[in-house]
Amino acid sequence: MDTLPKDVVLSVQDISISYLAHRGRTQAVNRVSFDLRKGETLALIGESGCGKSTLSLGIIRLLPKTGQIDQGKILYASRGGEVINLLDLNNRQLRDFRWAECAMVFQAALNSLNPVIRVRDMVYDTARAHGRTDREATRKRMLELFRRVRLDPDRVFNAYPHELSGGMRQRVLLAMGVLLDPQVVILDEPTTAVDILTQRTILEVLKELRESMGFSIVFISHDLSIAAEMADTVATMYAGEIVEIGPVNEVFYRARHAYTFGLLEAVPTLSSGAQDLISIPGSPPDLIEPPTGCKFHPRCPLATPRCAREVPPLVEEAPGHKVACFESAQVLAQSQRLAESQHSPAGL
Amino acid sequence: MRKVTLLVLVALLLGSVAPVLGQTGEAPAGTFYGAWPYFLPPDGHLNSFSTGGPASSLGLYYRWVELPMAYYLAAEADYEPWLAESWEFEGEEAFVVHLRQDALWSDGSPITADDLIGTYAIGRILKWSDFNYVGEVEKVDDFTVRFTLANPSLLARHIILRTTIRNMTVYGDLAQKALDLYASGAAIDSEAWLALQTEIKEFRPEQVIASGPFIYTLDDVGDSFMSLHWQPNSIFSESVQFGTVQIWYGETEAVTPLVLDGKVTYATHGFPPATDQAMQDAGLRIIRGPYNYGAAVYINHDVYPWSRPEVRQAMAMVIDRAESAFLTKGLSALPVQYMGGMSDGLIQLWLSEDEVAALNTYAYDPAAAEALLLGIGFTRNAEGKWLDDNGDPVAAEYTFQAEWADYGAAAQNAVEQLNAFGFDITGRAVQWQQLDEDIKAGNFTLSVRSWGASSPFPTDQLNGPLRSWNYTGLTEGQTGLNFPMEFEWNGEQIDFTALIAATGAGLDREVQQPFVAKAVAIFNDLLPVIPLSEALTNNPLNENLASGAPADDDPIWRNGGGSADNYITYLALKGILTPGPDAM
Amino acid sequence: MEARPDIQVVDSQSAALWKTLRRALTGFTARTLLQGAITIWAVMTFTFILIRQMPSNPVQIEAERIVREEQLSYDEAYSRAAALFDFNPDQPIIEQYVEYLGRLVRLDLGQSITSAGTPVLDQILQYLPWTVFSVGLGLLISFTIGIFVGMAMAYWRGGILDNVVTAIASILFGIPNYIIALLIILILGVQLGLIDIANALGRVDPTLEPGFTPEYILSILQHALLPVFTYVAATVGGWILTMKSSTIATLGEEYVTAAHARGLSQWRVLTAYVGRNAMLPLVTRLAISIGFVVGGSVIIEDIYRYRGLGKFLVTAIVARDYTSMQGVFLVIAISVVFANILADVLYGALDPRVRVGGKER
Amino acid sequence: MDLQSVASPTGFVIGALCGLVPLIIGIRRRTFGPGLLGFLACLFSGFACNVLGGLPMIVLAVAVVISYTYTDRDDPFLSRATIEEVDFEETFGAMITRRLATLGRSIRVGLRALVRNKAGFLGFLGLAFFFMLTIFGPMVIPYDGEPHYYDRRQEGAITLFQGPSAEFPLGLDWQGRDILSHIVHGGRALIVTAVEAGVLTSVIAVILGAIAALVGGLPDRLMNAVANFILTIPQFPLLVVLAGLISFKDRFFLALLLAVLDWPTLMRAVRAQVLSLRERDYVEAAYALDLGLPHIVLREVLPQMISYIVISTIFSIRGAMYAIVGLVFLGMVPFTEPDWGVMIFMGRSQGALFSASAASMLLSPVLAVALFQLSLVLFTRSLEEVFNPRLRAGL
Repeated sequence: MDTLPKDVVLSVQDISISYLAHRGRTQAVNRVSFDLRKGETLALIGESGCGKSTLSLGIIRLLPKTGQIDQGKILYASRGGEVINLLDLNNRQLRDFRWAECAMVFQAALNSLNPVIRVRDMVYDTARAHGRTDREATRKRMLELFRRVRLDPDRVFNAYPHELSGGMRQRVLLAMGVLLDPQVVILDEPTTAVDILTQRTILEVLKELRESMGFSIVFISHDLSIAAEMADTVATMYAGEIVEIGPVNEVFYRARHAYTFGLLEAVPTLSSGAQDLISIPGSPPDLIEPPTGCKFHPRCPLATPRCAREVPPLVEEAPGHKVACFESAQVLAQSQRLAESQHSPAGL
Repeated sequence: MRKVTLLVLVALLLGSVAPVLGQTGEAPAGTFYGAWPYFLPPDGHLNSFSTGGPASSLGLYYRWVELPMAYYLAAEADYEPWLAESWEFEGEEAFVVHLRQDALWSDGSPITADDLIGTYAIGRILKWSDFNYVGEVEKVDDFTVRFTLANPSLLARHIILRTTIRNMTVYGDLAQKALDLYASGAAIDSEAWLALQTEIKEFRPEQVIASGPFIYTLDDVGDSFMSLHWQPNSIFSESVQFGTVQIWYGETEAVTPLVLDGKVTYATHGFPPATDQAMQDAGLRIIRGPYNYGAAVYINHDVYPWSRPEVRQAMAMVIDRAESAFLTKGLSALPVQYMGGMSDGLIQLWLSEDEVAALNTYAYDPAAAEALLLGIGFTRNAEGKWLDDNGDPVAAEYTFQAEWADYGAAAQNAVEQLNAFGFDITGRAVQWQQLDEDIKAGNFTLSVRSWGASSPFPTDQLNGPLRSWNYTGLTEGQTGLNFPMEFEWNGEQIDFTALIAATGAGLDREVQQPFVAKAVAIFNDLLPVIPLSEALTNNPLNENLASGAPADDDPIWRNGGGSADNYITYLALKGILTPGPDAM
Repeated sequence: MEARPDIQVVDSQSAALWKTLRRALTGFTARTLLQGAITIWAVMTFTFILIRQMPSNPVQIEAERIVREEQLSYDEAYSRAAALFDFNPDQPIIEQYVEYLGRLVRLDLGQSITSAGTPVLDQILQYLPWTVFSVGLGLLISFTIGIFVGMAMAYWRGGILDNVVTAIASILFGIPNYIIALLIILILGVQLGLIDIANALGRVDPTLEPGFTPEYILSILQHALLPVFTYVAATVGGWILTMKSSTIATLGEEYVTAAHARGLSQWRVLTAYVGRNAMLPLVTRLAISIGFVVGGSVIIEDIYRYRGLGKFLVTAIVARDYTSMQGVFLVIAISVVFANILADVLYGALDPRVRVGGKER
Repeated sequence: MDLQSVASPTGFVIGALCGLVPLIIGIRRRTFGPGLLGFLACLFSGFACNVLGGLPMIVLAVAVVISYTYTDRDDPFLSRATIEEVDFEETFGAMITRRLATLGRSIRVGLRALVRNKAGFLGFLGLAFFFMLTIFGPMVIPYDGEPHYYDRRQEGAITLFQGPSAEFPLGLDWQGRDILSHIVHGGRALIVTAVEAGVLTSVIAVILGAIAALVGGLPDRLMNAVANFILTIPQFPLLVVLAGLISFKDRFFLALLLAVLDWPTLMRAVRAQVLSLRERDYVEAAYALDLGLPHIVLREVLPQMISYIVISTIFSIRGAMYAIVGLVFLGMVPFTEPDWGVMIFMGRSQGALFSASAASMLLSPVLAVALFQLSLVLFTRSLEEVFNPRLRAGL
């Protein structure tokens, strides 16, 4: 029987996920581990295609048919204190687990709502799938949640998805995500397709919900400013691997991985004009035949021959701050310089 | 006069007793299974004067319900009296029919002169073509009717005798109105005339009163089959051996499986050769009787070089008619032998041996055809294709009826054979109604349609293509074949229209014969159309369902398979055909 | 009430469907109906002219028949046929048209030309119900099978079911229906003797009294078996393959994954999330097919001697019976137009985004 | 367009000449394998379709050959240069090369997708078979158009029909001609016209449907009215009347006519689907960016509906095939043999189905049509893989 530290609700241990592609296996997630504590918000950041979404789909075991979890464990501590390995669940148990224990809010808000049925039917569907057949109770709870995410409850409840604006849909999804009072909510880019004001509203209601309900969040984003605002812990993913993980301030002010630093450099701030922005050149690597050594080395400005040869291990360089980079000292120096030049690196 | 009254009285008496008598007669066991696309109510009804009524709906089985006055035996070129007892011409002015006095309707009443007169009275309103020949129709006595002849000919006799008589209990009111209207001298297209016409057409009798041995009601008309039931009072009630006639509904494709499955005694759907083969393989006997017509190459005589007789003669020699006939209908088509515009059988009947021997039979002979064409200045080009004397290619489009498998086949084969000879012919299928219009309008070069006619009269046969498809028989502006009907032939000016008319004029065959011989000789030489084959019926007869059909060489089969004078009608009503082992 | 939540759900859902339907219907302005009426009128007029442009005319056709069957010469046959029909080929077409319109506004379709005295309406009423019953039933069965099998194939894409059914469906759909019908009769009926083709065909056992008796209804169903089966066999391949291709697109949708993430049962996802969305493009196709149900399936009706409107129409076309043809075409036009309106309503009911009278860009 | 061309010796020479281009390029770039394959492809397609096959194949083959060795040195994503240093000005030649290489890569990806899906590959083989049958078949099996009246008549038979035998694998038709030779020689015109009709139908339907849905308003109403009108007019009388008025020399116009009569069904489906899709984020985004109708249709809407449209196209092709059979017999096109359509119609009117020895004449072309359709349907599996990346990744 697996055990978990008392406050850890979800523990991903050494997970690898691959897709069966035409040319061979795509290693989408490679030996990733992290712990999520109760009430904690973990932000997974990285470019598109780095494996963030795959990882989250893997957690709720919703990978496409061609995808498979090659190794590792995903341990989950239920409210009763029982620890279960999600990879051992059968279909029936999985269905019960999803949403009731771990909900996921998908990226494209409209597209994750069935366009032809009303919001309330989706709500009832969800409730009924988890044995909550009392429609009135479900309705009351949902209306309450809608109110909390600042939606006009009755209107939204009876609306079709297309009758709602992008921000409203996103909040509907949020509210639905916590309908069954899950311990973990996975948010996949919750604020991508909405305007800046809506984004704010969403973040605010999210914070409120988190405070009042106390769930843990896995927050997937490529938007560092939002991650900085929401997260307790930040993990940077590159090419299917977590290359740096640590407390939010530690990572943002004292980044130790060249890739994280590259991402930070690319963040527009009010003080820096667009012309100062520096992008990371090149594109994410081919995951079927990844580069040798550190997978980032072809794009890394600090790369040394060693980087191309050896795979840097993930080591804890500061309390709770692990990084996989041979040149972490150099990066740290640069990022401190950057932090000084910008009073608040993630500041908006 | 008293004698007549007495007779009527006796007849009426008999009539009133007859139903009682009739009921003692037992319906024979056994069922005859026919097949025909009859009309279903409401299109189908019991008014035999109107389309959808028995006359148009029952096909050949109509004459099993309402009998004609006589039946024409083709082999003997003579009539067998049915409802009529005898008939004679009164000079050239009139034709007198004496009805049988013992014939009864199914309700037991006698069939009298009033019925015949009423039938013709209504027919006059409906503009029956009989009145092309007939003037007045008068009652001589209760069983004798006198037809004055507007246009005396043997054809008039043929038409009158084969008319079916309708019952005046059913149609009496209409007949009376018709007689009154005619007596009033109303013009033929007057309001009153048209109104009565409409009334007649829209009349829906509640019952059929039959003179034939079978009768039916609308309840007997189902969607997959209808039934005729035996009735005891007909002159054929005793002889006929079938108690029921069950007619399957359906066109060829729907009926074929039933035939193959042995569910049909006799069918008349004009089956294609492959089906013919399958029916033979299934052990059915195929009856091949003449139609007196068949496929012919139609030619637009306005188009050069087809207007030249030599070209047509050459065509006649390069189309192998044996091959053409076989491909057209298998064994149900015979190659035309004499090429005289009349059925070969009729030519033998009408022409002397010498006259027959003088006809050109256009045996298959490409070499002779080549010589003929070279003789009029035609040449072959390097590829062997023919050029006419102007140097133009001998090319044409050959249109044929898309829906008619046999004529389509005849045309396609003709195209193949003509091209093999070195003409340049393209086939084009056309919907048959469209093709009719095209031919009438002269909007074609080569096409296929019938020579001859189903009628046993030389006039009708010679006229077959020429009256329906040539400018003389068409409305204004239509040229049709545009075969000139007045021309010089052998140094003699010929009016072909008049010549053909003369073949049927008068009542004396001996007078007509020389005209027939001459017309045939002219047709044979000029070939207004090129006959290819003569069609035969290929009607399956299932001998498990009906026995007693005579051997293939029996003269009755010469009667052909049309609805009138059908051989099966004769065999069944006379009791020659009896239910087979499977029909009981 | 709490013990039977499923029923309640179904009830409320059907009520909801009804409500959306009603709302969609009220979205119909007079404009839609007017448009329909104009289409029907335009088609009617066009058809009126069109069928009179077809080569030949009723009298000529009947004359041909008389020549063939009665051994009369063509002119004799022609004059006989001319007197039999209430039809004057020389009447100007505009006059005929005005007369026809005049009768039509009194809902009088006129009388058949070739069967004088028979109202066209009677003819249509005789044949229409049988066609609507048999072809409609066939369409319904075919569509239903198509939806479910197509969905299953998409779901287990590449599996045995998919491959086998694809092969069967493609080949069946590639063979014209008359060949299927004839092969059934020839093989099952004539060769193997499994079907009594003498009595199994037609619309109903003619010896039974019409009425709502169990025997009569049973006989109707028995006799409809072959045509309906053939109709299904000839069309189901189309529905299966279209549904499959439509489902494939839907299966990749985010909301399907999202529904799984919410822990919904497979069945619920397949029906309410995948099926309902995948069906959308098929609904238009279905509605158009419904419009053509009244036109019948000519060849199947012919071969099975199942006399319906399709067979009747062909008979009328062959005989050039203008009024009967016109009547049937009018019925078809009306049903097609209504089926199209129905398609819009149905689509609106199934897909709230396209509701009639909904938001326009 | 001369689509009646058959494999010919001239074509062989043309093909060989065309093939030299990729071969030489291949040798110069030291990609011998692809070069040789390119040569063979050009040879084959030139042989099959003369210049029409040879020239396009040069382009395709060269593209593939180039794509093997081409590396885009100016690719900003692969070079370490900053944006200022990247040279966006390229010579015309370089641009052509780059484009060709891109094309070549997509061809290779497509070909791989083609082979990967077993069912799809089977469909491809089926189509290739029909291609070979109609293009090269005539070189192997001569047309048997002469009626062989006496020599092929069987004892006691009343038709010239014969069932399959060793000498005539598919038997003889009603004129005693070899059915196999008619199948080989008679498919091309029907297939080409039907495919043209099917594709035209879909093109018209997609364009009009998308315009109706995206533009809305008057065009929408107008197009719906026209669609309703076409759906509602009785087609048989229409065609009968048209056949009396027009006859086609060029079968392309026949295809066009069929397409004009056939588009409304698919158009309505496309319209409805686009009405739904236009609410999608990406379509809205495309709207917001004012990317224009063609872009929205081609890039956003079409991929979403592609498999539905492809299957509809296939059904249109099938429908067109049987419609042509009917139209040949309305006299709209000259009655030319050999032709599958003529075989089907003659087979039916000759009652071929009722006789075992004759059935082959009707069933052979019908099965050919059915198998052609099956090949198309199976082939769509591969197309789906090419066009629908989501499917490639699985569910």
